[in-house]
Amino acid sequence: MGDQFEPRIVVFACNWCSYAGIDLAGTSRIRYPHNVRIVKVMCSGRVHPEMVLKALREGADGVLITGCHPGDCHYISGNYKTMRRYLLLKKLLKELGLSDRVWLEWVSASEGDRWAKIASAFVEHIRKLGPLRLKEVMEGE
Amino acid sequence: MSKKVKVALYWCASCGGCEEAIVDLAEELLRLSEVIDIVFWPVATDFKKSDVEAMPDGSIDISIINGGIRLTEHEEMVKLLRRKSKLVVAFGSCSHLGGVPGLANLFSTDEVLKYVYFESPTVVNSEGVIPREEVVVDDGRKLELPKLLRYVRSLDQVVDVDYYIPGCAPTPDVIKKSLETLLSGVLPPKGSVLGASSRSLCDECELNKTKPEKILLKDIKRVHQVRLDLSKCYLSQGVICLGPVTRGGCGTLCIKGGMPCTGCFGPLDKVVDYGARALSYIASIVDYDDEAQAEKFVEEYIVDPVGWFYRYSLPRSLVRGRYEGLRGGAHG
Amino acid sequence: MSEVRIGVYVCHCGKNIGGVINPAKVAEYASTLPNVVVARDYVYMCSSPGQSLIEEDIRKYNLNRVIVAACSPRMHEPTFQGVLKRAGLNPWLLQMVNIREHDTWVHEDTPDKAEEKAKELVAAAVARAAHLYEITTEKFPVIKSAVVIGGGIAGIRASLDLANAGIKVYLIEKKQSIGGKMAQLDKTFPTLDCSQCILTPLMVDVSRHPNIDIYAYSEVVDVSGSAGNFKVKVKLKPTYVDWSKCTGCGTCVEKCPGRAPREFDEGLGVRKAIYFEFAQAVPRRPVIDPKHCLWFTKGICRVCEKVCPVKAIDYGQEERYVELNVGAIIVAIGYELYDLSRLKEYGYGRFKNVISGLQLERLSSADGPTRGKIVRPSDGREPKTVGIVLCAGSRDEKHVRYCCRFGCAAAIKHIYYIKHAIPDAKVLVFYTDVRAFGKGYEEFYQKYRSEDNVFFIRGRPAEIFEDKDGSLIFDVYDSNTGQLINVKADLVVLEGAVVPPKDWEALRRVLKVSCDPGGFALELHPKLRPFETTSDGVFLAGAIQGPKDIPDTVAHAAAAAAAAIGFLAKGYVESVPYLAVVNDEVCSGCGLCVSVCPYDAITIEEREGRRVAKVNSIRCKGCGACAATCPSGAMQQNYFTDTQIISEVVSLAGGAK
Amino acid sequence: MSKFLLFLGCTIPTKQYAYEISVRSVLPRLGVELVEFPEAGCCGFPLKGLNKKAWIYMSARILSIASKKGLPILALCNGCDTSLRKIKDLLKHDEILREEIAKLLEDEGVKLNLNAGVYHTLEVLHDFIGVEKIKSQVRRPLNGIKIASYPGCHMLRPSDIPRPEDPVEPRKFDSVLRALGAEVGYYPDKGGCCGATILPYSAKHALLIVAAKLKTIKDYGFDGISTSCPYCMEMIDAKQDAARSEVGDESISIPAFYLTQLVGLAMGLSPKELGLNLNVSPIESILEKLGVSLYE
Repeated sequence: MGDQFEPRIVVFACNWCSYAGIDLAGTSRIRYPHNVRIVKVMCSGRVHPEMVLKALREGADGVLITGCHPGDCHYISGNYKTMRRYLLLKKLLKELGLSDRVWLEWVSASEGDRWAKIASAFVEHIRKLGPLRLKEVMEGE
Repeated sequence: MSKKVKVALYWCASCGGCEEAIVDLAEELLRLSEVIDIVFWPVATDFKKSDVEAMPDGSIDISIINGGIRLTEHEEMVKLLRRKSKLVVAFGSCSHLGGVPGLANLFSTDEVLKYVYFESPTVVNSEGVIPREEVVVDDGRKLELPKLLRYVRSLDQVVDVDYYIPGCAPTPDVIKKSLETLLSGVLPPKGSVLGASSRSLCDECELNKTKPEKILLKDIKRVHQVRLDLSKCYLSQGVICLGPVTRGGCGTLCIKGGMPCTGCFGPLDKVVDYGARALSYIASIVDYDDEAQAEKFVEEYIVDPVGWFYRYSLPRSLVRGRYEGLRGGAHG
Repeated sequence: MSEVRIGVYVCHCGKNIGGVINPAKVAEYASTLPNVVVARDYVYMCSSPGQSLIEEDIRKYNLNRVIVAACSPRMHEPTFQGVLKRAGLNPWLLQMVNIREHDTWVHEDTPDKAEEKAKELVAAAVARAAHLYEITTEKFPVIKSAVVIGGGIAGIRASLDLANAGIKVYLIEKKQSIGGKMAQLDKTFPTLDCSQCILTPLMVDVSRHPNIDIYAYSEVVDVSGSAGNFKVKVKLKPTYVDWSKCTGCGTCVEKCPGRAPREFDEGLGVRKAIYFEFAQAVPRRPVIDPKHCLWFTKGICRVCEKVCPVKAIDYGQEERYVELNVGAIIVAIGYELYDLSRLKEYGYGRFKNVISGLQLERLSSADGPTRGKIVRPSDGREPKTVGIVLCAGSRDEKHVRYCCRFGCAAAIKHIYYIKHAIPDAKVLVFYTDVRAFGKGYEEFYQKYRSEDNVFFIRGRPAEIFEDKDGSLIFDVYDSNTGQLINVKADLVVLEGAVVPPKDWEALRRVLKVSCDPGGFALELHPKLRPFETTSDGVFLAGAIQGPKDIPDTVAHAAAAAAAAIGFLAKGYVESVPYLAVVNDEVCSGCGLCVSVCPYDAITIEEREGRRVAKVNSIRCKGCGACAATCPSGAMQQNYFTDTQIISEVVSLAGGAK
Repeated sequence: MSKFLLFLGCTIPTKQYAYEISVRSVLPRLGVELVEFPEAGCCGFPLKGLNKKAWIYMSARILSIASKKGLPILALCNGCDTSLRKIKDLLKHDEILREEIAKLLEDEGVKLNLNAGVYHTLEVLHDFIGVEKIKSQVRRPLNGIKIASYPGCHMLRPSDIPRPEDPVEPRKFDSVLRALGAEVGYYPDKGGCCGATILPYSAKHALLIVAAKLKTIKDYGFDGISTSCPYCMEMIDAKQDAARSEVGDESISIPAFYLTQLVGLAMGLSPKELGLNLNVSPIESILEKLGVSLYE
């Protein structure tokens, strides 16, 4: 197959910083790959590792969690919880042979360009890793 | 008197503890034997597979199966029993969730055999014997062994399961309750977990009320590293207790015995992935906002997250085991 | 809720969406999805016909879920929730799909992919919508008072407007007098009326107003509570003068032997160690500067204490704290001048005769260090050649990228100062562009650029060097004539860049206000809601939202005040819809949610012999941290339940089927 | 005691011996151990415009060998110092180039390694030895002598890589001079070019540049000028006569020294130990003030 692999990527974005930042990329017409699908939550602290694993299992090739920069959380400390859950989840995924399929990035409401850069980088990164097809691989006996 | 309920018992990849648990019913067994008729129980009675095959489909009322699905043989047997039975009940953590043997899903079959037959410190295997699926013995006959599957699976990942009886192993009390329900005739909705609580263990744990208002962890202690105050919530003492995420019903046996809950009763109905839930609440109460410190904490205290959070449920988790990419992973 | 009946509405947003993808196709696809009863596209969904279209459908098809695929929910969610309300539906049965900001605006060059993405996003919304349920909010009373932070022209105007509307105002000023930057100006453009003459009366009004309490020489250190009921912790810095006794007679200042550079004169003038910030200070109360006071530094003197007729001097005074309980907060802390010494090539701070525009204002002011005489700081000589550098640090990648919005007009005003004081002076203005955008600015510009010996040179000076006599030599490439000009000037004035005040970073964190790339406060919407923030009850007045000249600042401040008055007049605030909710049946009272709640909004209570979590709906701000921690799934967040999010995720991960 | 590989470059061993002589006699006395560095060739800087890769290769080679020895490099020449640091930076950020150069080096059995630190004479004096230590060693203070410090362009630029001095407000040079008791001061265009780089292409303009510079310095009442770059020294010292005749201004005549020569003088070393006999400019006036004779 000649055409390149187009990853499916689920993005969690917090309402106050990251979602706004992604909107800003829109209003500033900054291009980035179409592969990302944004799921809005009020705070990155709402993102449950369960949701991340579910996304991977159901066909996502990568998951990107975004939130306010440390110290900037609209809800005081939500992003710290996210950071800790992410660190632990990352270690778990490594043990499960799924290293580097999940990223956590801070994107503020003013960082439309930063968002675009991250989105492009992540899509490229996952494209390099190749398709995941977790369900198929783990259930195909 | 009405005719007895036909019951089959079978074990797959399990330690035998579940069988023990049934025997532990003691006098109960006698009372049971008045209402049930055991048609198949390899551990206790001499029936052969052929006997089961001979039975008409659906002629067994209840098949109670423990152990995870590890071998082609298990697959074959449970499919057979499913065909012959009205109800199939997964008995114990292994058949319910994959169980401790399910942790082998982190390793390929070769790795497993290599370890078990050569590397394990207690193994002496000078002739380098290793099970093969086929051997030709002296008189030229070909003997076959069942195939070791790449991934251990829970029972319901192989056949349709009607009910679950949780625990490693299920406590006599849970077994009793479950059987009563099954024999009562009024059956709960399909897929229910029998004999246990609908809430997490904290609900029935006496130590719950001793919890401080907020629990925040600066470090994690292993039970052998601390003198646990048995009258205080273990989690609040920095010991990982999975009570909050684990279905109650065991009567907090381990906790009463001075050990934290390790989760054998598995997740609650609303939970999608047991390990993720466990991981999330532990990470959430780690008391470091600085990334470097948090990383150090994870590095130092949570050496083997899978072993910790999926001790009984790796095969039943969203990921199920170690992913080995499109090639290699896809076949057993 | 009974059977799920979904209506899907795909907006063209004119060409914004319709120009890239085919909304009709998206709607058509939507109509094939489960539970979708009707799916339409329309050119402007937010327009009145668009809205009534949805409203009618809701009635006609008795829909109980509405999906609008259009712009960002941060833009029009409230608009369409209004539609649902009018049609008698609970507003939280609405699901927005962002196919503009997140799709057509960024994937214009791959329209087919953009359309595919739009379809997938709609599909995910349909999956999610099935799990939406009605949400009702509670109302809580607001406290009809406000804190205004910053006593510059913005804070003054906002305070007066609030106070005149009968609202109690606490005006917090970090300096010892209100007045801000405007008080330092000599004249204001383009009308050239005296800055003090129009400002000081307002300052007096503020000090006399029964509804306004001024907390001068004070800073906001912490803010807790929430919209309608904030607790604002204010630090009163020690002045070493008991202001309640002090009458402002000024004897202490007269007699004080200590000397220090006068901040108000931008370091050009000299003040005493005990001093009024400036002559017309409000409140007119002195402050001791311990760094220069002989008593504090050497343990001698105490003259002020001796001469004070009312015994107001109190060397032992310590900082005090007060807590103000208010309903709204207006941030009016203005701006700060960029540190011009960072433009090293211009030598500000190294060469005496390179000064800032504000320093020129002080030199030109009648109450300034030279009583209004414009001279060279190095030798007091009258400058005959003056260079004015525009965009000093502004619109410059190395410094700040944005425009200061008053440098040009100020420079033109500065031409006037110089030509007025020194008619035969030669003025060279080095500009990149002259942006005379305001009312009367262009006329102002035309008038003074055509004065004799005033030259506008399009180019920025290269490195500035100091000659032996203190005058300044440098080359400028004039991009109009293509000439390289060698300049020798007696005085160089830098119209410097502006930045947010240093203490803003700390303040914005306690206020939970985000900032733009320049570091200024981020407004709720750049066009429609430029004086509100993402924190309810916190409003922006003046330059803290972005550089502004006086007319714009005053307009912005009045608008902020009006918005705050509206907010307080409404009388109540609603609990957030995104509340955490507990399923008592499943909750085992493990209490982990209590551990992670940043607002202490959750408690564990005994109920028929069991322990269960209980959420306090006033305190809960709806972050969902508890829901992401709950091990049993008993704790959920309204509008963001596990099922809602996961069904959306599953749909997106799987792609459009 | 800090140890450095003494990297001379090409100009110093060919025409600016005085610099090397003074460095060898001064630094060890201030507790710096100089380790010979014979493997080092040219830094390649002059090739920059002609064959970029050759330049990068040559600097990378020096860095790699030094890294292997595990010692920092002391670059006497502004050009060498800039070149080495530029390459460090360049290769750090350009993976492809890095691999390419690594391959080239392999051919002569050198493993690419950019870890070695690079320091200029001025940094060693100011940052490693420190003005206090220097002060303590002064036996013959340069009191009443006003010296114009002239760091030289590459001491200040390009600013995208770490430079020894601040491009607009060079301070270290003057603080070392002050430590010697000398007077220092401001003069316009201190950071400007000395003209050396265009000398081969247009001697006339090169001389005009240096002439203007020397003139300003005299006008600002300096008794002497000092640098720490062999190229600058070439211009402000050896080319003074040429500059004078080029602009026909007799007043252009001022003593020029290497910084290390002045340090040595202040420490009481003899002119010979500092190679002062090799200076072309009229340095006698200053030696007299110090009561030193060139030929004792």
